[in-house]
Amino acid sequence: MDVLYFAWVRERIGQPKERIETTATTVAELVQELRAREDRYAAAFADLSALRVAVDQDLTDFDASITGAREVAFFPPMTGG
Amino acid sequence: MDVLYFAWVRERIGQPKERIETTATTVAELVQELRAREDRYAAAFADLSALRVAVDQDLTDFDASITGAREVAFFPPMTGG
Amino acid sequence: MRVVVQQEPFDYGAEAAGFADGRHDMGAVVTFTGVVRDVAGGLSTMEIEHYPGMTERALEKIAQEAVDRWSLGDVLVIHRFGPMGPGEKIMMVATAARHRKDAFEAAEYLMDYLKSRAPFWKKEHAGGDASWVAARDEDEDALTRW
Amino acid sequence: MRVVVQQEPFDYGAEAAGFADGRHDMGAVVTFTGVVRDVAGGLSTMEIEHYPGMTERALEKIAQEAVDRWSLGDVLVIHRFGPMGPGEKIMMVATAARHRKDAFEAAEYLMDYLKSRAPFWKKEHAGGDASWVAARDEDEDALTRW
Repeated sequence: MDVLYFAWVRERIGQPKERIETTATTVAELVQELRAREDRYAAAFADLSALRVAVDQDLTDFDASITGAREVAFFPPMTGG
Repeated sequence: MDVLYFAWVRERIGQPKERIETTATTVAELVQELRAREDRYAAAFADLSALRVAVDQDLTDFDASITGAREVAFFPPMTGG
Repeated sequence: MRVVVQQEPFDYGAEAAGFADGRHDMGAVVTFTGVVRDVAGGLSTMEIEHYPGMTERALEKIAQEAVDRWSLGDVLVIHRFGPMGPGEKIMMVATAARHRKDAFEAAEYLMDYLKSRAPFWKKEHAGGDASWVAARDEDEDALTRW
Repeated sequence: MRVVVQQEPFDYGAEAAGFADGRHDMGAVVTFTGVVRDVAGGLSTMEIEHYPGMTERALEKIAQEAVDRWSLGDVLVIHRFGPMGPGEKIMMVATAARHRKDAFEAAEYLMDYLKSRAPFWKKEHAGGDASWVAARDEDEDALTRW
């Protein structure tokens, strides 16, 4: 699946997008997997309350299922308008 | 003093403006005086709840003083915007 | 703050574009425009009567109250009188503020007071008939929220 | 209903003037415009990042919710991304309705949801520094009123 990062999450992780093979079934499990990878992931995902997540371009929460999802995106709270 | 009429009050009385010499000291007294004049005035001032009044171009109520006023205007509730 | 009362049409696009243009300290601009409405499809002309002198006074007072009450960078009120056709723009207000809450609230306040406190009266001409538009109770009620 | 996401500037005056123009059944038009704000006077560029694909989906969903909830004749949402300078217009929404209450409420609803639910992120460049604009608690709180 594609994992996308935006704004300071993208900057902290150092890339906008990557392809990840995972057996995680929820966003929270995917986050655990990413955190264990490298310090930059651990830093980006240190405080989940400062993060938002979208699965297949729909805003959702960290309990959401990612089974069959094509893309998961992580980003800070939005500041448009 | 000048007495002005707008919208259907103007139409019912048949003129937009007239000069009136009066000893009335309040709007209500002036209305009593006008009502006694002719039927068209009685008709226009039949229901005061359907009328608004301005003294010297400030919206006020029928108890207001008109002593020293230059102009008094009668009209229906406003419908701008 | 600018208050304009005129018979001629105004250029809504140009007024909107020019309002608070170049201001770098205002993050939010709200405009409201009132349009001659012809729901039934029979309206030929809407005629607006006003009270010259008092109209300007009343609009300036309302605009000043909005400026005193909210943190605004600028306020514009334009209102026409005379005859106009369906779809024509009758009036507009515009507000500029640092944040959207002030801009929205001030624009709604201006409209609520303008509706019930500025001396304009609408008469609709449809076919051979002409009738004065009645004030709506909910317009008077709208004032209670401020 | 029209939703536009683009990098280029948009012509606010022309969009405002063209919106619902010629509609004879809509008495009220409200527009909101967001402007790049530089209160301290040191901002060189505001950069807006977005999530292509999701942005359009999110804005269309918000606009559709407004259409379902209020009696609207038309809705317009334009939002830019990329770099822009102080005083430039970032985005606009416009709503047309028979009466002003629907037009105002729908425009505020669009703005409240757009602020917290559409995937845009602002980064301010001032001098040599760059910082992400933090979301404001009151923007999230604003959603509770709907």
